[in-house]
Amino acid sequence: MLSLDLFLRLNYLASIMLFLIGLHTMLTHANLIKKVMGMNIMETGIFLFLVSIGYAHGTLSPIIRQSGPEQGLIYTNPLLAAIVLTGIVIAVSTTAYALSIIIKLYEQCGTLDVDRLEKLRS
Amino acid sequence: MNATAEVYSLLPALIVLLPIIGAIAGYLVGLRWPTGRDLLCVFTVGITAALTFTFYPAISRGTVIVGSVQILVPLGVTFRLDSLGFLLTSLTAVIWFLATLYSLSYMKGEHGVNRYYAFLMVTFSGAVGTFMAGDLFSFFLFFELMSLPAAVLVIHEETAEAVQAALKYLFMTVAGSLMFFFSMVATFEMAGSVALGGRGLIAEASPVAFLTFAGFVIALGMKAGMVPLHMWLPDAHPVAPSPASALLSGIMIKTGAYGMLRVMYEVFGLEFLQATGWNTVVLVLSVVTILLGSSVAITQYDLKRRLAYSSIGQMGCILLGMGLMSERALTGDVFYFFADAVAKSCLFLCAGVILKTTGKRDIRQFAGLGQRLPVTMVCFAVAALTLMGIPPLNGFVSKWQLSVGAFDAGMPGYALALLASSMLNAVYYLPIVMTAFFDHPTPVEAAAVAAPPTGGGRGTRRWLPEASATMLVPMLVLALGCAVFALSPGNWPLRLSEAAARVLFSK
Amino acid sequence: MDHLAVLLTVIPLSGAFFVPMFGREGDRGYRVALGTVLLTTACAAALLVITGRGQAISYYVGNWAPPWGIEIRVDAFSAFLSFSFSLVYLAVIAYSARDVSHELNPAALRWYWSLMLLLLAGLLGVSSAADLFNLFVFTEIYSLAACGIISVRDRMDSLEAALKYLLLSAVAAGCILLGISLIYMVTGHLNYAHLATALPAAVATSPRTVLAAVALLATGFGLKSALFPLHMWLPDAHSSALSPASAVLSGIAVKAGIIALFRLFASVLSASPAVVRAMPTFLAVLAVGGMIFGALFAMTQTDLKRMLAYSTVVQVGYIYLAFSVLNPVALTGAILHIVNHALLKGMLFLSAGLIIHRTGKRRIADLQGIGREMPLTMIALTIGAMGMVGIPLTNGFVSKWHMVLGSLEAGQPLAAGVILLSSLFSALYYFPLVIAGWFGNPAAPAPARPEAPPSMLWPVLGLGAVSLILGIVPEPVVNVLGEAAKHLLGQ
Amino acid sequence: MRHLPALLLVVAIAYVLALTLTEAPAFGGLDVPARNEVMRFYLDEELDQAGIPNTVTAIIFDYRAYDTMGEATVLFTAVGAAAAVLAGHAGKLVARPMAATDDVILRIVSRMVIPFVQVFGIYVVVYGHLSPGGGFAGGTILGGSMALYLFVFGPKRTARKIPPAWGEIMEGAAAFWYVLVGLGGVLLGANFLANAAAGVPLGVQGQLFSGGAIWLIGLGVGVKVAATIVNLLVHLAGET
Repeated sequence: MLSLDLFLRLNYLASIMLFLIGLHTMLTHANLIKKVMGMNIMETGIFLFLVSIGYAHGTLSPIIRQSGPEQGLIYTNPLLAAIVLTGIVIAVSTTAYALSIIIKLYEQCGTLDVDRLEKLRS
Repeated sequence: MNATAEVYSLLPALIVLLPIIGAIAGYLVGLRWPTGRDLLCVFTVGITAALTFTFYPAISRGTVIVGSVQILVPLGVTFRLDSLGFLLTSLTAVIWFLATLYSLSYMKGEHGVNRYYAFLMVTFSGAVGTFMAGDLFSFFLFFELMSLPAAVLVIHEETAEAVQAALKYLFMTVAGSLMFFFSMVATFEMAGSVALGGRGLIAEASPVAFLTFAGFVIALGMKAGMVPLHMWLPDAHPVAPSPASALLSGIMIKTGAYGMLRVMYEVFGLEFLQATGWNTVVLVLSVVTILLGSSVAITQYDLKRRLAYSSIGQMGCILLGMGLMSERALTGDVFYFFADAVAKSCLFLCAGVILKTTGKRDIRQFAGLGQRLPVTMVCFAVAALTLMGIPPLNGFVSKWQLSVGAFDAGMPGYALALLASSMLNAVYYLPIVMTAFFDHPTPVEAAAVAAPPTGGGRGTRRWLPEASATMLVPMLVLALGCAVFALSPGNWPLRLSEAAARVLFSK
Repeated sequence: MDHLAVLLTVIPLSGAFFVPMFGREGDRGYRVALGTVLLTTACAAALLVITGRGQAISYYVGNWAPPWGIEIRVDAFSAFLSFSFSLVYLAVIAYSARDVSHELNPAALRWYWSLMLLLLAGLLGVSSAADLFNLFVFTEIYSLAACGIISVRDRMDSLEAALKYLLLSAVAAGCILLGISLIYMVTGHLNYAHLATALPAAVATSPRTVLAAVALLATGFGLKSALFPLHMWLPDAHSSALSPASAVLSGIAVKAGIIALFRLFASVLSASPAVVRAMPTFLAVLAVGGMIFGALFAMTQTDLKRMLAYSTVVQVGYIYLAFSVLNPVALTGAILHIVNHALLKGMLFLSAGLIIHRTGKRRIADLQGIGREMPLTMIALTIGAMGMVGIPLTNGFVSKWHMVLGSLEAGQPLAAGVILLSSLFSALYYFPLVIAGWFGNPAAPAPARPEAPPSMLWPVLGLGAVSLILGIVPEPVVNVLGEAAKHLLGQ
Repeated sequence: MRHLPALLLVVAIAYVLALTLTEAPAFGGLDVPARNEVMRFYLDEELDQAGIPNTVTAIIFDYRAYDTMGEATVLFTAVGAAAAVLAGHAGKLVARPMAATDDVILRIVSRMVIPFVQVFGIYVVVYGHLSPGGGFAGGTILGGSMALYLFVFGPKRTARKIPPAWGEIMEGAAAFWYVLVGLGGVLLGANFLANAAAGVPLGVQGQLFSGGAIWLIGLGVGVKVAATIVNLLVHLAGET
């Protein structure tokens, strides 16, 4: 039963896997660049989840071809597309800022390794 | 069942406010003109003391003074002055006035005098406010206003020892105030009111009610130096300057006992405590306090430490008196507040003179002091005899009433504890007096007696240079206070104590 | 007048945009920032006057009614918080003018002003959001800006702390966004009011999803507000930032997560009984952990600012604990404590900044006798310490009174006991500092230094004065907050 | 040591989310709760209300324009924070400082390509309401063209073409443009960021100048995003 349910929700499963992989990468890898990559993977997982919620079988992208609903055309959920767009921009901003700190840290300390940074600090 | 008349007056608020204004003004004046500050302080405290006595006619008629100021958190400040409160307020004011007078010469040339006076006055405001508080909340406010600035008096010498003592004092005070806070809020939650002056706010015995009671006992017992919460006291009292020690030991620890009295009789109520038997907690702890405080005092050779432990022992007697739950015991108890405050402050002031003139703290070196400092040592002796309960001094009156009260209450065993207290007091006070008067003086002392320190006066008036008049007068007044009231026919403190006990029992 | 609701966030945003345009040279950035914060304070004050009478402003951005557009909701709760936050901000900005300019190079200084304003805009946006996704956007604005004002300081430990904070706050953002998408998946709504009506049905069909979403949201906002054990970023971040930045971060920024959770719980999640049962217990346990362990850590610190930072962990615990008893009186105390802590911790960090600015001393052990050199600073530090312990006549006492009374009223004496125990702990780490500062003997007699310049002192003392006034005459504020708390709990 | 707690945490979250999934609405269904009246309203009414065919753009720049303002602010914040971090950074320790390339083919081809890329970017910006695209996508393309210039001709020359101060001013100005458009709604007697409700003419559907304020906002966002990308890259490359 469980497996069948999960199979029907494969998209969700994949997105959650991505989320967890990203989270695990962020938490376990000592390399700062890898942490940032993990962060991006995590966020990608969430975006996949969001667009999966919005998708329905047999729908079109939400650019209205004809006026009115009676044409029988159905579209994906536009709200989620908008949310994902906003989310992506926020993710990009965070990444850019994180990378700039990393560059600066590398210049000052010559390492990208969290453990070595901890040691340098104390 | 007489209906007590109530008079609304904001004079109590003025009495509380005046010292604070005086403190600030004194601090500012003292930056430029120390003599002006001294005058201002004495004047302010004197005026305040005089103001408290204006209540006497009304109080002696059995009137209760009430007043309230709705400016403070979250219930407003209320005042309620009945005979018990009046007795302690006027006592506080007078002793404070004497101690301030005494400080004038004692603190001359010390560091931080400006700060000392400012905090002395703020503490004064807190102390009189505590005795005039009309509800638990105001009590708490003034209690804190007294306790926290008192830390500055404790730390005054700024030695490592003083800092340690002050920190200990502060932590215990804060812990105590948190317990009090909890109990106060719990009372408010259970009774919907924290007003004092009734027959009891809490009607039902419940675990929370017991927690509340325990919180009050811990918080107030801590202030009163009740064993096992006394450990801050022997450190804090001796390190302060002597006039401050006199106030700490003479007045401030009484606020704890006073709060306990109010809590037992007006928050929980007589019937409630008799029904639940929770007063046994207080009784048992007070007996332990008497025995332990007095016994440890014997082992101390630092004069001020011995006096501090003695305070613990005396507080045990006071706590015992209120736990007995009989009217006669309560009369004695209230009078005990008076007797102990007068005697103990006198003792500390004497200790201050000894310390100032001879630099001696160790009582084993007191031989010959009787000749060198005759007035001081006579005052010391009178006060010590009072605390031992020798008739016809104050201490005897109070101990007598307490013992009879113990029989009234059907608990004669506790009279034995009082007896033990008197005997132990004798054990640790008499040797001091004996050494001072009858031991052969050491060569140093003899020389000092023969040639009094310079600047004192002319060689003929041998005893006068032992201290200046502003130090001698307060001591003499207090020593007289120990004796006069018990002897005179119009013993108004005793009348007031009786009235207070009657009010607490008969309403 | 309803436009004020949106102007509350738009004014600081515009100020932030102005800085790179007009504030490029000299102290123009400072002037832009100060002017903006003054305007924001005025706006918040006006909102407080309007909402203080008990009516909330519901503002539809772009005239689109809620299920389709974004609603901004300013009630007494958010107006009061906005006003007090702007007030603290005013002091911090005024203080920054002298303290920051010599620490940063011109380019970083310019962006410092801009980031400070962005942080304020984000916080005000969070406190007035009534739409889940809008809440998320403003959360991100304030998080990024908060990291930004840590990292403007060109030092390795600041950079590392900022990066740690940034990555963890990205994890938090991930949790929040996932929680939002789960909620959207089962309800199809983002607006608070509509979510509240749709949620019971969603709980009936998919209870686990809702609970998981709530857990994710609580984790995310808990991480942002340093709820124990998610506080590990805070001590580094708050102690390594510039002092005025620490004041803002510790005093205000950590509260945004709490405010967001309060509002979410009050207007959305309380519609679901299962959540109402589970979430407060969960928060209470973590809060108690924070209060005890935070205090223990604070006691062992040797660095003044780290000690203050751990104290923030404790105070956040207070607020969550008082919130979790779900009683109007305790909630009043919690809201009041948000403000009190903002005032006090702001003042404490600024005083620490003054000491560091004048003497360069950061270690608690080096502060012996500092009160002799800098009496006014030490007075501020003392007021702050007393407020943290909750001595009567300070504002800390008022909030403690309400929190304890509320806990007892709700039949939770244990919560009251923990609050008091934690107050005692506060005394254990604040009082030695005060005593040493006034009465300690300095190791080396420092040359007599004058007190910091008045332009830096008055903001600190101003905050102290406001704290004391709030402690002595709390009635008006408590009345407003009491109504707000009842409203939040739907009573 | 950090592996085990992290793994435990991840497993815990995985468990919770897996439980959630078993009761989540099936993927791709037409009767899921999310496809409710809110979504239908957007799809049915948007063409009349906002007057543009691209529903996503309508939501971003009209229905939820306030979120998008926040989004632009996040970008602004990131640029500000990065600029502050990298202020005075000279690229000294980065292995090889970025410099102009000597490759002739690269230089000539970029010279030829960049104008076309920019024209395409502008197209995507201004036609964002009619076709897939919009301010964010178009702005990124515009920024990309300048990134190409930076990579090929080096930071020095880029700084001569676009002085860093300009980038920052543009950043602030474009973001403030958004606020101005929003305040326009207030001035016209409606709410902040109001479009048709404030009486902004929507124009003819399907035309370039249609959708009222949407078009104005889109333009501002395009400039904003382009400026952001240039600023970020210039700062990351190191100041000259």
